[in-house]
Amino acid sequence: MAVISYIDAVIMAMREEMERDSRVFVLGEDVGIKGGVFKATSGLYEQFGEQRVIDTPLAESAIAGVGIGAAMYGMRPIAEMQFADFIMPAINQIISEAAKIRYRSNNDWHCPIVIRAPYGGGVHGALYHSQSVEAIFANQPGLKIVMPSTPYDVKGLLKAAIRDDDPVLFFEHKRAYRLIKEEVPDDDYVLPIGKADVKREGEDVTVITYGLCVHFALQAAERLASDGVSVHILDLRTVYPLDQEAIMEAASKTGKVLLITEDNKEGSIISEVSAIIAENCLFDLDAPIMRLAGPDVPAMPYSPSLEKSFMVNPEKVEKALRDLVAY
Amino acid sequence: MAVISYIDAVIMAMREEMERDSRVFVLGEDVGIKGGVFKATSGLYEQFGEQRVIDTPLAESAIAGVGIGAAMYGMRPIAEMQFADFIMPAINQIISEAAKIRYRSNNDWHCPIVIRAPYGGGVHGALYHSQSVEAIFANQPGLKIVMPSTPYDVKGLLKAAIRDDDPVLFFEHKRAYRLIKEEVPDDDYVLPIGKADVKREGEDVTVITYGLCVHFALQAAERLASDGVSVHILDLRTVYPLDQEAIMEAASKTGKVLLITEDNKEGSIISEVSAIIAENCLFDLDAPIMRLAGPDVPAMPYSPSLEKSFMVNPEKVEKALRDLVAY
Amino acid sequence: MVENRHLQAGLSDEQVLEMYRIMLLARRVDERMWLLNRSGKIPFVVSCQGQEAAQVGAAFALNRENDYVLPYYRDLGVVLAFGMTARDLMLSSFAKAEDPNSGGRQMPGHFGQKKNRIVTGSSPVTTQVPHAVGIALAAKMEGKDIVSFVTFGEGSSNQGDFHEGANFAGVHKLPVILMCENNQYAISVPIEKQLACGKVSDRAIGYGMPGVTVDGNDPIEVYRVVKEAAERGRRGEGPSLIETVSYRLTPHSSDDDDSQYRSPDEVSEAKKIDPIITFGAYLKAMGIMDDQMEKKLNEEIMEVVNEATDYAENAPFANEDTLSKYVYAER
Amino acid sequence: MVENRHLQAGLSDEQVLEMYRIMLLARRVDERMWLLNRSGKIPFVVSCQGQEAAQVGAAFALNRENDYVLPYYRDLGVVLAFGMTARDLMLSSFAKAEDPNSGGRQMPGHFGQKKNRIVTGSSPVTTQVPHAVGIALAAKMEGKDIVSFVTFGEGSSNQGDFHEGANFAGVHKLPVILMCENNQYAISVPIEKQLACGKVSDRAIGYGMPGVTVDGNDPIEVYRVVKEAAERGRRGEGPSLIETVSYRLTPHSSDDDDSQYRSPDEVSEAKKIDPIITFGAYLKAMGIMDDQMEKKLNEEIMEVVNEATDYAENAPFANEDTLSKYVYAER
Ligand SMILES: Cc1ncc(C[n+]2csc(CCOP(=O)(O)OP(=O)(O)O)c2C)c(N)n1
Ligand SMILES: Cc1ncc(C[n+]2csc(CCOP(=O)(O)OP(=O)(O)O)c2C)c(N)n1
Ligand SMILES: [Mg+2]
Ligand SMILES: [Mg+2]
Repeated sequence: MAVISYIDAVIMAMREEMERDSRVFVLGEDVGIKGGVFKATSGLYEQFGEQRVIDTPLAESAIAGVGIGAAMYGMRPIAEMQFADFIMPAINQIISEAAKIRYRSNNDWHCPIVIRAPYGGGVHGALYHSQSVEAIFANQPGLKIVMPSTPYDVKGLLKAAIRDDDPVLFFEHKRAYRLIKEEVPDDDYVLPIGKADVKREGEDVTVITYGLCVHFALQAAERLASDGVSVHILDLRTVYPLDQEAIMEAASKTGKVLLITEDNKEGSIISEVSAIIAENCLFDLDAPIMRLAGPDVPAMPYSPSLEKSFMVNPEKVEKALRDLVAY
Repeated sequence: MAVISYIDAVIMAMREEMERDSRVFVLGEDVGIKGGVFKATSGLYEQFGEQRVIDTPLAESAIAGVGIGAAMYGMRPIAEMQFADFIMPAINQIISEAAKIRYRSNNDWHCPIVIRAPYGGGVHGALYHSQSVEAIFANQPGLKIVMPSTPYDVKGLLKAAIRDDDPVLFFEHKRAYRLIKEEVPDDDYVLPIGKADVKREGEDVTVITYGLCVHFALQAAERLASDGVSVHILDLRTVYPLDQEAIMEAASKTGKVLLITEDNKEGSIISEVSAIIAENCLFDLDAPIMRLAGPDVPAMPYSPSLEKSFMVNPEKVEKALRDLVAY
Repeated sequence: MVENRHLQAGLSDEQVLEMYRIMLLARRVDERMWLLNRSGKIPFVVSCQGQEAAQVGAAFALNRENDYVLPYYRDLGVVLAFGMTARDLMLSSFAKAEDPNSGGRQMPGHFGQKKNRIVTGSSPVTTQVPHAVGIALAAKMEGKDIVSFVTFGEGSSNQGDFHEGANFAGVHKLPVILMCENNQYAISVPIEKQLACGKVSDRAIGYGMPGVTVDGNDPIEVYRVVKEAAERGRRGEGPSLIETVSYRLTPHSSDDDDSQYRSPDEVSEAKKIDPIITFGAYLKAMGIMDDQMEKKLNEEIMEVVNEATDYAENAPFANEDTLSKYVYAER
Repeated sequence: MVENRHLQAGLSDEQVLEMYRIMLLARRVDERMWLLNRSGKIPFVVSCQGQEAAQVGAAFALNRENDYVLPYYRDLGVVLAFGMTARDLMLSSFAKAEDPNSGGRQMPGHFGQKKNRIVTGSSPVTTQVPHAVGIALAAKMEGKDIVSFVTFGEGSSNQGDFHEGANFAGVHKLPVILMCENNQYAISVPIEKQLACGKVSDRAIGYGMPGVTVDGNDPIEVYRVVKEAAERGRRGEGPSLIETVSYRLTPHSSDDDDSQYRSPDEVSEAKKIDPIITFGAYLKAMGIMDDQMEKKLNEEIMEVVNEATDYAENAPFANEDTLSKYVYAER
């Protein structure tokens, strides 16, 4: 078991699945000889050749649509969107097609495609290389949306996504790619899509979040621990459809809930998390359901002053937690 | 003051604004000589000519994108998407462009476009002619989303949308087009975008909803009134950004809240409404925040049995309200 | 004397007769649907009328045991030729549980039937073009001798997905046949307001593929060019764009009133070259069909259509409990 | 003897010298940005290098007082010709509050300046094509004598928005000039893997517009064809597609390492016909510029670049309080 980075876990998962199943292939912009603009497909072209690691023309609707066609035929395409921000031209293919193929054909056809994309901010990416786009898709039954926070989860969940018989959007936090490292088993394992994961057990206050914010929450929890405050952290991992049971359990456990997302606040994933709690375990709560999120501006600016002020960070989490504990 | 239908209010608003301001024009598929597949632009081609009522090629991204270009130049385009379901190819233009033009240019440019589209079910439209698509856009600062329930509101809000200096998505319930009628003043009036409206005053239980479901709620409220239960009904009218104050006031007033949408439940507009209440006035509540919505299946089927079972209706609202009152 | 064109094109007498039978079946099923709609029995129809020759001519040029088709909503002729039955189509029109396309979940005209390699389609136009390219890519990866065939209207050729799909197929030299059924209208919008080029097939060069325009009322000519395109594809030479020019003989759909935007004269002119009539006349001129055969064929087809209607009308709707089924794979 | 081509094309000696000055300014600003990036002072650069001739040649063919431009991220030459200053560009590179493009909100290369009719752009490629069409439509509605000019890369010509925008312009005969700056790569992907047609301009016929391909290293030739297209547009004859062929002399951006996918030889071959060199040589051959003038020009430009750098480096960032400004119109 070696310590590897988040992005290495992405590569490892794809390589193992491509070795295991000849129907698995990769397509996207610059994924071939260049190995992807983030190097998330590094080495795959050399190992599997240009038939299975396909540099496509610059056209996202075709990347998704061609992948969908191949998936309906019986292949297992992994389509890369170079940045999550550039998934927009492919939305018609994803929402009108991939999400609805099984349902509309009454189970005659299905569409086992994975669409990967790096998302998130804190990398001087400005408006169009920093966005969180999950909320756009998180109202579309037929889709699953996975957003892992750690290398271990990346490997297990990406392998599960590739083996899944339905379309999976797999969003990878680009700031986590090289920042987050941990021990990851070399062997074949999968993690269940649709299940949240407790990343820290605690008694006083609950954080529910996903992606890079899990790490901000873990750091804030450490700081609070020294003051004797014990923080429970639930990592959603799959943000659509949500793991309702795990959410209710985590909320009820402490009665005080802080929800965190890096996305704009209004209409985000954590709004649904809040609604689930308010509908199912309202009377277990000792405080309002608090939300910490990006401000409601179109996307984070380039200038370092503005980017910093947009982003969630451990300090903001710590402050919100202290307020909630004091409530 | 004459009794007119919901769709007549759409036409009246556009006609008045086109008469008032020569920069206002209409573009879309079949909006010209045919007057639109629903007849929502009926008579405009005859009155204003083909320069201002433009039949476009069948290409939604161009309809939105050309409209955006014209709006940046200084015109006031009203773009029609033939069905809300067909807005998907235009999402890149709407989210990446229209929503972000003012912000990204630091207020140098702006984009006063209105994009109209008929949405909603109950018309044997099957998966792709029945969807509610608002949740896709309800996480995009820079956009406003208006979804009126009555002819009076349609006229006042559509006129306000056309005069608005920012992009507005204006979703019209296609089942309401000819079903809903009321008295509408002939004269020029506008209603404020961003403000919810109390459609019925009540004391015992609050419904917060929008679109056709407002009428289902009103019918259910009548039935409950005869049993002495008094229902308060708030019509959101603008579903993004939400009128937080009106929501808190309506929720706090009765302490029991039923949220209704025709859309799939998870990740819908009412999830955000619930989150606002749970964050700001949790301790005013006497019951969990209940949600009544479409089931989480991709979209409503064609077959009458399945369509009926998908749709919200007055009976379902009544039942939910009785449960909530009894809580 | 009329020239024998079908033998030249490599079609036997039996084959052209069978083509005619399927064209006629498509027409009669379509006409029945309008009757059912006008009598309030089914909510919606969208027609193949006027395009049967192009559809059936093309289908016969493919390998109907092996190739994949991605038809658009007017392609009754294509799906009938690929093995769907009149009964299947009527079950779809009545939105009944047994409908193989969708179990009554989709509107009629939204075809799909895996066992016949008819790929499930949606309403937003032209999304099927990239799917066809993906299927060709997959088949090529597996070394299979498969062509994928996809159709769409001329208005729909203005969607971004046409461009992106065609370009992808061109770059990767995939065995895809893109067939544009140009019926000169997109609902109310005539072709001059849809495209500024002389022919839809003028777009082919931009994707490095051959483009041809043929008379869509002539099934033999359509057969010939689709056959050529299929052979090209199988030889690894890449995709082709074919445009078949015909005329939409009905309103856009049962919700449309075409008198708002085109003259009855224009429609009746087009009816004079209705492919059902002209191809029937050709078969007679060739001595392949006589009046009696024609009558018998019509009777047989009407029986099939009647049986299909009765069966579908009496079949059950899907149970309400099934509403939540098949969102995801069932474990 | 070298032929005098600029007079033939209708360009005076002063004009070509001014063109050269702007090309050189664009190049020097660009080079400075790389230095600043490599020394850690600015996070990102995306270059115009190799495309200055096409950009400046085209801009000079337009009415720079009246026409609208929708440049893409490499178009330093276009925006400088349209009135943006080196200081403006440096303010953008340093993401400072005073940056007229975006107040430091967008990455460098995302141009926009209303007073000079430089239309604000985003990162997702090709969305600007329909915008250019909409501006031309609006100007036509108002009876204004305005042409809109939009650029994009050859890879980007595969996006649906190119197709949909070009088709709309063709159908409505709008005064739009679509100029594809073909630099033979889209990041790492060479043109053969992007398009299957011989020339990007082969796509024009599909939109009923003329298409021409010219040497993008020759500003006079680019001037000539853009001028012709602009006149066509002003005469109401509709849009044109122009392809300028050149070579991307730098990596895709400061985040890219081009040695991963192309050989140093290929790059150095291309540098031999660098338009800054070849056009400079032309001016000398014409006797319009001598070594001393060239030296002086370079010195003046370096002074401008230095001043711009200093100014921008010392300018303040936007205040954090401004983060929430300009989401919607302020009342
Ligand atoms: C993306 C999208 N936009 C709009 C529609 C509505 N619509 C259905 S058919 C049609 C016209 C299609 O015209 P054409 O492509 O020429 O095909 P035809 O119906 O003439 O066979 C339109 C606008 C749609 N189905 N999908
Ligand atoms: C819709 C979209 N997809 C992907 C990208 C990422 N991207 C930025 S530039 C580029 C290549 C563009 O190539 P080309 O159009 O040839 O222009 P060039 O950079 O060569 O001038 C890509 C893939 C993007 N900006 N937008
Ligand atoms: Mg048509
Ligand atoms: Mg390029």
